[in-house]
Amino acid sequence: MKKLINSVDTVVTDALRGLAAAHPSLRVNVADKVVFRADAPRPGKVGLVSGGGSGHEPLHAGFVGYGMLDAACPGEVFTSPVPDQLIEATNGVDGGAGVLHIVKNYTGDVLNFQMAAELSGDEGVEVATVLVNDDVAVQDSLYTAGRRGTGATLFVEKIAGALAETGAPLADVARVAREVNDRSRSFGVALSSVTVPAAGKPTFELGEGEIELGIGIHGEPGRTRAPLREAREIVRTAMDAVNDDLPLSGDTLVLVNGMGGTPLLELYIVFAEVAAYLEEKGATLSRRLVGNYVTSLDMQGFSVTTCSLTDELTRLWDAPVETPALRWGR
Amino acid sequence: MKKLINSVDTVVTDALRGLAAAHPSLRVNVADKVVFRADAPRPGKVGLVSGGGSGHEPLHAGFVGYGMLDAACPGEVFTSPVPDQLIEATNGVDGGAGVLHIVKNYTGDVLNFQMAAELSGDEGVEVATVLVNDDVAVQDSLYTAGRRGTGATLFVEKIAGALAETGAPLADVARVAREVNDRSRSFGVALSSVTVPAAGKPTFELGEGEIELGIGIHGEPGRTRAPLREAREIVRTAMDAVNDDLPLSGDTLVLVNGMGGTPLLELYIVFAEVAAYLEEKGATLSRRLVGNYVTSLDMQGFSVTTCSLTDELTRLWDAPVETPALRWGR
Amino acid sequence: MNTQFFAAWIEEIAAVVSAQRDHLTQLDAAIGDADHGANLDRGFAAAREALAAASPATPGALLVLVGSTLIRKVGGASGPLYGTAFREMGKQFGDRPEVDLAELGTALDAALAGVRRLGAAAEGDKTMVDALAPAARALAQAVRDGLAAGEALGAAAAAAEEGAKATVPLQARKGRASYLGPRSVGHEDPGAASSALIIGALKAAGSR
Amino acid sequence: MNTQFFAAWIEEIAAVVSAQRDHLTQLDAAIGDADHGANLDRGFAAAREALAAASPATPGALLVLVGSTLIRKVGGASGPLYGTAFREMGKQFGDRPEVDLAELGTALDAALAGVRRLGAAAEGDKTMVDALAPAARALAQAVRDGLAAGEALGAAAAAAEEGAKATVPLQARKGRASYLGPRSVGHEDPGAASSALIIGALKAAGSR
Ligand SMILES: Nc1ncnc2c1ncn2[C@@H]1O[C@H](COP(=O)(O)OP(=O)(O)O)[C@@H](O)[C@H]1O
Ligand SMILES: Nc1ncnc2c1ncn2[C@@H]1O[C@H](COP(=O)(O)OP(=O)(O)O)[C@@H](O)[C@H]1O
Ligand SMILES: [Mg+2]
Ligand SMILES: [Mg+2]
Ligand SMILES: [Mg+2]
Ligand SMILES: [Mg+2]
Repeated sequence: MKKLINSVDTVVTDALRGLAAAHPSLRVNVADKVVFRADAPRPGKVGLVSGGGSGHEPLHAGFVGYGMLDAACPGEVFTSPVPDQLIEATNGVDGGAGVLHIVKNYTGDVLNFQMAAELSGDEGVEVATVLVNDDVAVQDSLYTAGRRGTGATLFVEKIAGALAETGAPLADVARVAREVNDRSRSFGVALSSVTVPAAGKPTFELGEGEIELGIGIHGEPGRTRAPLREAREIVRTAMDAVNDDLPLSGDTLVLVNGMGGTPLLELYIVFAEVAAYLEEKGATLSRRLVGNYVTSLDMQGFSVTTCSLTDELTRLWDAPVETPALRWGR
Repeated sequence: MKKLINSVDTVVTDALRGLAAAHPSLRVNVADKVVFRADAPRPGKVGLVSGGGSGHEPLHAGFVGYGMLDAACPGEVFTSPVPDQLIEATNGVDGGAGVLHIVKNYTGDVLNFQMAAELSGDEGVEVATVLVNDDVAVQDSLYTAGRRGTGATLFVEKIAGALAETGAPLADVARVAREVNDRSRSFGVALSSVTVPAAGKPTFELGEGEIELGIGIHGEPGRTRAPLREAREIVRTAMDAVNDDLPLSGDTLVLVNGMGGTPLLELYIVFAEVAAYLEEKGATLSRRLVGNYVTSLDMQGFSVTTCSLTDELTRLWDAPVETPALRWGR
Repeated sequence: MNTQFFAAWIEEIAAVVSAQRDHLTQLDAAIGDADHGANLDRGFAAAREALAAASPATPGALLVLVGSTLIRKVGGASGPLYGTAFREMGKQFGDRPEVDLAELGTALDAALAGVRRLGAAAEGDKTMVDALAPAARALAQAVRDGLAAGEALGAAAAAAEEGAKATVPLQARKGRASYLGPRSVGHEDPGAASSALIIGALKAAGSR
Repeated sequence: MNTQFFAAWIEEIAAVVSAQRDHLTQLDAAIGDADHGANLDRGFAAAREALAAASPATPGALLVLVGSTLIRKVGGASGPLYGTAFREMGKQFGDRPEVDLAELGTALDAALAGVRRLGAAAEGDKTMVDALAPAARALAQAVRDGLAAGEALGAAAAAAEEGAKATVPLQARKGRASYLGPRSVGHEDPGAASSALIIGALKAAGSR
């Protein structure tokens, strides 16, 4: 395993020291692993808290700031944060208008957020929760833990964050967050596995000519293995999965997301094919994002996430945002 | 070789189609491989043109826009652009105030830009050239092609672009560009080689416990091979090389740049050590950037670039910029 | 079984989890995200430290502290689940200074109930429940049969071990492994494997 | 040597560069950036196409067109350098319909001068100059010695080949390989190797 780290045990805290040094707009509690907006809590504003295992950077800490999250809780690598972190974040961003928990649908995340919400609730903070579960590679049935939360998390955080910034009440912010999730779908593809620092070797092995289809963001193997093909064909497989689940039409927001080890050059190649697919389906590529946003350590591959926009969602997407990883309008 | 591409021959043009679809603020001539600001040429404004081999994304096309470049010319992967591209770009951005060529110091880039400058000059466009040569790993002597241009290119493009946006004359823009370069130093480290699509296999082989010190951005092997160590030690080696060449002091702008295959998590770990090194030397970490900006395809590793700031340079760095890869203030 | 017994149990768990850390992580790598060994190692090391610092006076207080520490330190799915399990056991013991085998059996039932309430997993879903449930049944049976402590704990350990192995042919319906669908078949569930280690450690603690 | 001869030369170069593409790229991978084979293959394929489209009437026009095409299509260091070399040769020929061996020698000198003016490389710097310069000298000597065309071109080819091989022990002082410092020693320069192929193709064109 070759990584730029000091030790396997200090990966997350060392990175948080770097995050703090890099972004004066953040207040980072390195020891407790909570990242706040420097100006949190904002009186009267609904607080947005998200969190999850580390290894998905810039998610979530890179989305803390004006118009997006008020706090993020990074867990150990690929391990959801513990309730203590979430409680400190929740209580620390409550400006009296309540707090929205944005939770990716993984058993660990769900359970830890649930415990924190109960305990913060006991302390008088009003907490609402939105579950993000956009990954169509997983069947949402009684026989699975339900669909995973992946790329749509960014959409939910951005759009709910923009609404919260206007002073909207918790119920509204939670409603729009759920609406974004409901209108979003994702599918991921890996060209290589991931190496978790504490594990020291790749989580799975892929042959030179193989890819994994329907992967998540934790280096879990996907649903099926397939031969490596042209980008165009791989994109078609991914987009068909998305489109079969929620047919593409109208104004669409698209994220082509790198898994961490794939160069931007290749992401643009993928994006060209995604744009062509949308055109073929008669949908409008109305807003877009290409880059490494919801990553899986050093995994090579990409995911594509679509969101069917309404006028309200478009307006909120376009609203100013100022975070380390997403910034426009100020 | 595993890459998200359609074919080895169409890598650059396929990516340019994606770039065009992703960024309506750009006007992309896919066939000729020239990327313009949609509103180029701007009458009375000095035009900024840069270019170089592809494979370093977002450099340069990702830096085309308000407050930075007016056009970029991506060559084939790791191959400098040809004069035709550069002439089309130069003539296309000339708003009557002349054009600045920002050229990374590689024989190929220098020769092709030189030919273009001569031909555009024949056509009546005033062209000035700034050579970027910040890489301290290469001795700048009669016995080398001189120092390579790496991370400082971003600083030069941002700061000269900001000055050009104010309507400053070509001589001033060229002067500030040279000043930025003179005040900047870089050093790069690789944990893995790079695979050029047309070559189909890694350019060099590194053992499991080895790193390359003093690498450039084209997958060239570095000056020396060394054992893998803690991030802290690797950063010290890199920073010592920088500091020996131009002692760190005063307000400093720092870029910790990923080579394309290194996760942001690790870049933040590196950044923490760089910040600690600056503090140790008594220099002030006054502005900073952490991320994948001047990459080398899928190479794992990082480079660090420092620039000793003046008040003027700080002001120009802070000025609004609106490009696909760098954006603030609007 | 007194406070010392349960302290020894936690010592045994910490030791075996640390020794089996890579094995648990590798099981998790096959059908999960390669962190189960690191998670539990971190958690039980923290539990040992917490016990050393607080020296709880009763089995109940000790187990509640262990459970809370796991919840605070582990994260992931297993943190809240195991944390709740230990807390429920502890709460079941109340402030009794010593407990007998039957009380241990009841406490194990409570632990299992806590895990099932939180995780909503049924037996056969390929989770830690597949090791914990047979262990609880075996212990209850041993109590009914009037077995001695050593034998009873041995029966529970064997049942947990067997339950864990029996997850191999199952398709996961809960947790991260469920994402794999049919590809989860053929691998032992990491949480069931760690549950077998934890129950096995009871027996080891008893024979100290 | 007439227009047809030089057209055959370009055909030969395109064929050999295409066949040796991977070899040239591997040489460049060792001390450069692994694109030399792709660069020249792209360039000479384009040159063939340009010739087919334009059918230039004289050797001079043909070589100027080849040089311009290389400059327009290759990029990198080798594009302008080889492009200039061919353009200088062509300009040296003017509009003569046919040239003799002495004139070819003078043109090769002009090509070399163009490369040296642009790249500022001396012999021994481990560049294409290390193959081109001995080739030019060998051809001049052959002319002075009154050798027949076949022998003369053979001598030039042998000198280029030898010059290329002689770059192996050198430390690079120009181009990308110079970044490697002493680590550039022990590898053949890719540009010198391609120059040897190009000069070698002259001989092959002559014996068509
Ligand atoms: N809903 C559930 N009910 C019971 N046990 C579960 C459930 N979900 C997961 N588990 C157990 O947790 C184990 C995984 O733990 P761990 O790897 O530490 O957490 P994570 O899955 O969050 O990475 C699984 O092997 C399984 O035994
Ligand atoms: N200054 C120079 N003068 C002469 N030849 C040079 C010079 N610099 C580089 N070369 C030649 O160019 C070759 C590399 O060409 P190529 O790989 O196509 O370009 P690049 O180095 O830009 O990738 C080198 O092997 C060397 O022979
Ligand atoms: Mg986990
Ligand atoms: Mg090159
Ligand atoms: Mg796990
Ligand atoms: Mg090259």
